Amino acid sequence: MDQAIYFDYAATTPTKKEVVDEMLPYFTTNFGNPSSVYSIANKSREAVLTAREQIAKAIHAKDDEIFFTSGGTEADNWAIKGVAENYQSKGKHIITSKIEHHAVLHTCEYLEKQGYEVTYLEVDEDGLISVEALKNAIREDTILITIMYANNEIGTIQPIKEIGQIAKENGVLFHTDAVQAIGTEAIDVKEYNIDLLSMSAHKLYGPKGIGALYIKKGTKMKAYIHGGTQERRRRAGTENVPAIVGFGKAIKLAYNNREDNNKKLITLRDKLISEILDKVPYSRLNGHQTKRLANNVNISFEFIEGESLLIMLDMKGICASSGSACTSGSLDPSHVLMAIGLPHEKAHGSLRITLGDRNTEEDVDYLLEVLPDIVKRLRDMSPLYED
Amino acid sequence: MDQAIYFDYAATTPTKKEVVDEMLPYFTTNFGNPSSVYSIANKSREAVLTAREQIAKAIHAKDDEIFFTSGGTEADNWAIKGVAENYQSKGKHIITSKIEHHAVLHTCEYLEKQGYEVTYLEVDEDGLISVEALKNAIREDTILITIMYANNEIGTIQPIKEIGQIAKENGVLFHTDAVQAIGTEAIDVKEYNIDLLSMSAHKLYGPKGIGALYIKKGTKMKAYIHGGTQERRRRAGTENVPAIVGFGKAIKLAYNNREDNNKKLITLRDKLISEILDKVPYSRLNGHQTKRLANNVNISFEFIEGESLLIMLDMKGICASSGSACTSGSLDPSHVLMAIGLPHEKAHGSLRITLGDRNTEEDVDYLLEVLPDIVKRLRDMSPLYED
Amino acid sequence: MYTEKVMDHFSNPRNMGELENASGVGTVGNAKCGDIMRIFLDIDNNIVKDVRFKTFGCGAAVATSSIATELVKGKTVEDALKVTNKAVMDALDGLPKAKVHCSLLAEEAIHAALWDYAQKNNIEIEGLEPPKEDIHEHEEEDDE
Amino acid sequence: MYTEKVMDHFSNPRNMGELENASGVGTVGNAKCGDIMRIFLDIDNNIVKDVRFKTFGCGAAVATSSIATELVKGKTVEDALKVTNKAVMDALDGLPKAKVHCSLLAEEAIHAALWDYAQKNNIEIEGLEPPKEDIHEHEEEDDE
Ligand SMILES: Cc1ncc(COP(=O)(O)O)c(C=O)c1O
Ligand SMILES: Cc1ncc(COP(=O)(O)O)c(C=O)c1O
Ligand code: FES
Ligand code: FES
Repeated sequence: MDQAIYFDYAATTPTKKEVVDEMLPYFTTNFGNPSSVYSIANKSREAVLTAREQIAKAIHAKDDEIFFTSGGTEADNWAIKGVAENYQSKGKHIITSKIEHHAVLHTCEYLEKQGYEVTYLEVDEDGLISVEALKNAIREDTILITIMYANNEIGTIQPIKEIGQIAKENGVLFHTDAVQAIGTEAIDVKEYNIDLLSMSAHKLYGPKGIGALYIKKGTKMKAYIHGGTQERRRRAGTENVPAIVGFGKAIKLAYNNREDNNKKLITLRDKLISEILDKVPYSRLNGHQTKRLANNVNISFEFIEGESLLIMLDMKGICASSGSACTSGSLDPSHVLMAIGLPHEKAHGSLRITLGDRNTEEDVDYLLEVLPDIVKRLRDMSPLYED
Repeated sequence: MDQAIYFDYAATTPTKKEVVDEMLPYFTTNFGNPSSVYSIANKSREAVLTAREQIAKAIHAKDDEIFFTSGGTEADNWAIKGVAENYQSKGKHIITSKIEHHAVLHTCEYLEKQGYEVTYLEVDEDGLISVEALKNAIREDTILITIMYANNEIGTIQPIKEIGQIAKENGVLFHTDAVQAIGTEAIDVKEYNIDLLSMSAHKLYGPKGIGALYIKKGTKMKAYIHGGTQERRRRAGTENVPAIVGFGKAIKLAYNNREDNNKKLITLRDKLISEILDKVPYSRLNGHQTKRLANNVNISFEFIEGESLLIMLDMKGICASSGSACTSGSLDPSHVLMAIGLPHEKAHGSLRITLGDRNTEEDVDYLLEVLPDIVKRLRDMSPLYED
Repeated sequence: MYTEKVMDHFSNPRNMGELENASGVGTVGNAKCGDIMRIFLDIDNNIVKDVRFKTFGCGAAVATSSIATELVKGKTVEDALKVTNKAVMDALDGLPKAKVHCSLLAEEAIHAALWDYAQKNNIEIEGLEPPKEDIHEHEEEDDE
Repeated sequence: MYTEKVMDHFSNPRNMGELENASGVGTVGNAKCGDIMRIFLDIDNNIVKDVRFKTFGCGAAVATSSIATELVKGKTVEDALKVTNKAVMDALDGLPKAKVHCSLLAEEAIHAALWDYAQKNNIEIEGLEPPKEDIHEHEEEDDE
């Protein structure tokens, strides 16, 4: 990616070189189908076992609680539709939040059309759900609570342990979309009473197109994608061995160096936040100040529009993202920013900077240098801004 | 894969070196999320466009009729469940055959539990469906015919053009699982009146974990996996860019050299078939003699069991596959071999050899040299064999 | 994503700003994405002598505003009225499909400014309709 | 997939073949996978003097037959009866989970041969039950 400074690690990460190296033999040499009988397929089989172990270990699960999927989206779809289908005799009520990823929200909306009822919990101005409101939302026929671990736009981390506790006390299953949390957060599915947890490799320097669903032993979950007997009959389709290997390696690397990595990220993050708020008037931080992913900065600039901001940053060689409607191509700006109470125009003018392993202090300084001028230029152009 | 001779290309293929080389930059350099605004993501976006074109061209479809999936299994699931869901107001009857891949069969069985009715057409001893029987099976409420292009076990190629014609005349949608046919067969979705077609890259020297569903323009097909707006809102999830690139490259290579490749494969195939039948008593060819995939050999040996045969071949450095129940871990031997009328024990003793680009005439000669002895040894061990 | 022309007008917008005593000012908004465009016209002797814009919106919105000001400048009121979103897009060598509506914003902002001019001067401009509340194209249906 | 021991017994099966005038012959089949195992016993003075097997089945089935013949050879009838599928598996250093039922085939084939011997000689062997029609373990449920 040449000279550009990449500040969009929440969108996707480059696959680490060590990870690619680990994957390569499984394309051309150890390419066998793990279901095959002959001994050369042992290598594929063992590689899948190793990756499963690495992933299980990272979240304190057992190996046979990890099921590979094609990514975070499929994991979310499977978790939610799977519980809906397998527990419908108990009830048809699901609780989620207004700030979930679309993989969760659109799945819930789909289920509403199938006759399920969904409660979308509000969040406060920091993006936190209320544990009290959650308790009150639970009914006789509630079968699932699905609340994301950490938000992909504003980085807010939910009180997962409390939610798990409430779910357990009420005999309701708890699914969490941990796609953004995995790799930087310490996750313990047993301690937190998590029944289902979605992951995606490409957010933690692993390859795209591979993810996993943790399914706690004892959970009734049939296959969502039907066919062969792979993944102990729960996820059909020839195993994506190279990607699985890459996922395992990536998650291992992430957790081996988690604390050091986080320390660096948090330093850069906090510098960015305080200096941007300082240098740019009419700006505000979105998301919780401290209950926040180590790599997430999300700031709204009044009077300007996100896509224009992104293009100007791009012209300066900076890659970032926004919650603007123009960027998303959808009718409304980010549902997350709206849910934390931002009015339409402010949601429009948001900038998300997500940090990663290639970022340096110089990158941050450079951004801090160019950003205020760009905001000023766009404000000069804006009919909303009168100074 | 060291010295072993790989004869199981229908299970999976090695990814071609040229294909891996084409994929590599998209892991580490052009790793951007195609949905991003900044210009460095253009490369990912364009790469996906190019691959889509390459795949569309191979089957004579339009670019915007190609939707990427995580493989053949997902494509089959989506095609069948998608039609079921989107056309249920028209009817709930589906026609398929008894020899489909489990990705189709188990999806149909799932739908039966949801209140759909499925007709499973018989096949004759060569594995061909009867076009007459198909016509007779169509009812007022039939919404879908799903018949595979070519069978993965016995290689029989169905009369796709006639089926497409019948589907069209009766206003019924036609889906075909072309996972095994793609790469060696000349496919024209327009000429054959195909509405939906499933593909998988790892069967044609592309990577695992990527496939596609061709959806004819005008077909009502909503998303099966819900979430983001990728694939024109029909398949959510961050695009697996490297794999998509590999798929495009692989299909292009396959169709550029199709006729030469096939000529070579057919020569080896026919030599294997005639010499095995010649050298080994009590053996028979499964599948049609001529309406057969260029690379498929499937032979039953009476009195012996497939897994034992595979292990003995493996000890001689030969990788092949079988329709034995012991191999599949399921209750019954191959449903395909049973459907063409093989009794239980004969189905058990089947050997599938599927040829590919690394195979030479020497490989074939070596197999022909070791196979008869192995069969003899196992027969000597068998309580069913009395000579 | 955008053509060079779009990028040029986005990075060096022409006629950006305001006109103090404009003959007509038009502001339009687009419910689809919450964007706003304002055009200032200075009309003398039925000729658009000067023009300025302010825009809150995407790259395409900025570029269409900019090129639209160039297209109307020097034209008679009647000719300015004929600057369609199609003309704006052509002048920019095209826009991505998802951004067609932004060019409509430009067409409508010009119309709104002309309408304001007509109202202020109590004249009627043939073919000019009162500005719409909300500018958006007919959505293309997801093909089914 | 298989242990070295399994592979050894599979590639060099011990006591493969038939016994012409066997004291007892037992044939069992397994509906689960359609496999067949036949054991021939030569019993003299309550001691298993000789033993042979023939098997139509997977690698595990061949290996369990082979090791089972080794395990019963030289034993008294009573001790031969105590050769369980567990003993067979242990002697092979284990079997994959999906192949446990193959070892049951071996246990039951020995029992069936002993039963045949008992019937022919009109004796009763304590603890020996008539052979089952179809040998299979209690299926482990897909965990839900
Ligand atoms: C005919 C057929 N359909 C579907 C599939 C499933 O494809 P995939 O393994 O890519 O999911 C296969 C191969 O496994 C196949 O041979
Ligand atoms: C919170 C969250 N959930 C789910 C997803 C979907 O993951 P994937 O793109 O791997 O399907 C993403 C990222 O796109 C995400 O950020
Ligand atoms: S102004 Fe919002 S998309 Fe163009
Ligand atoms: S004998 Fe069939 S699986 Fe062992």
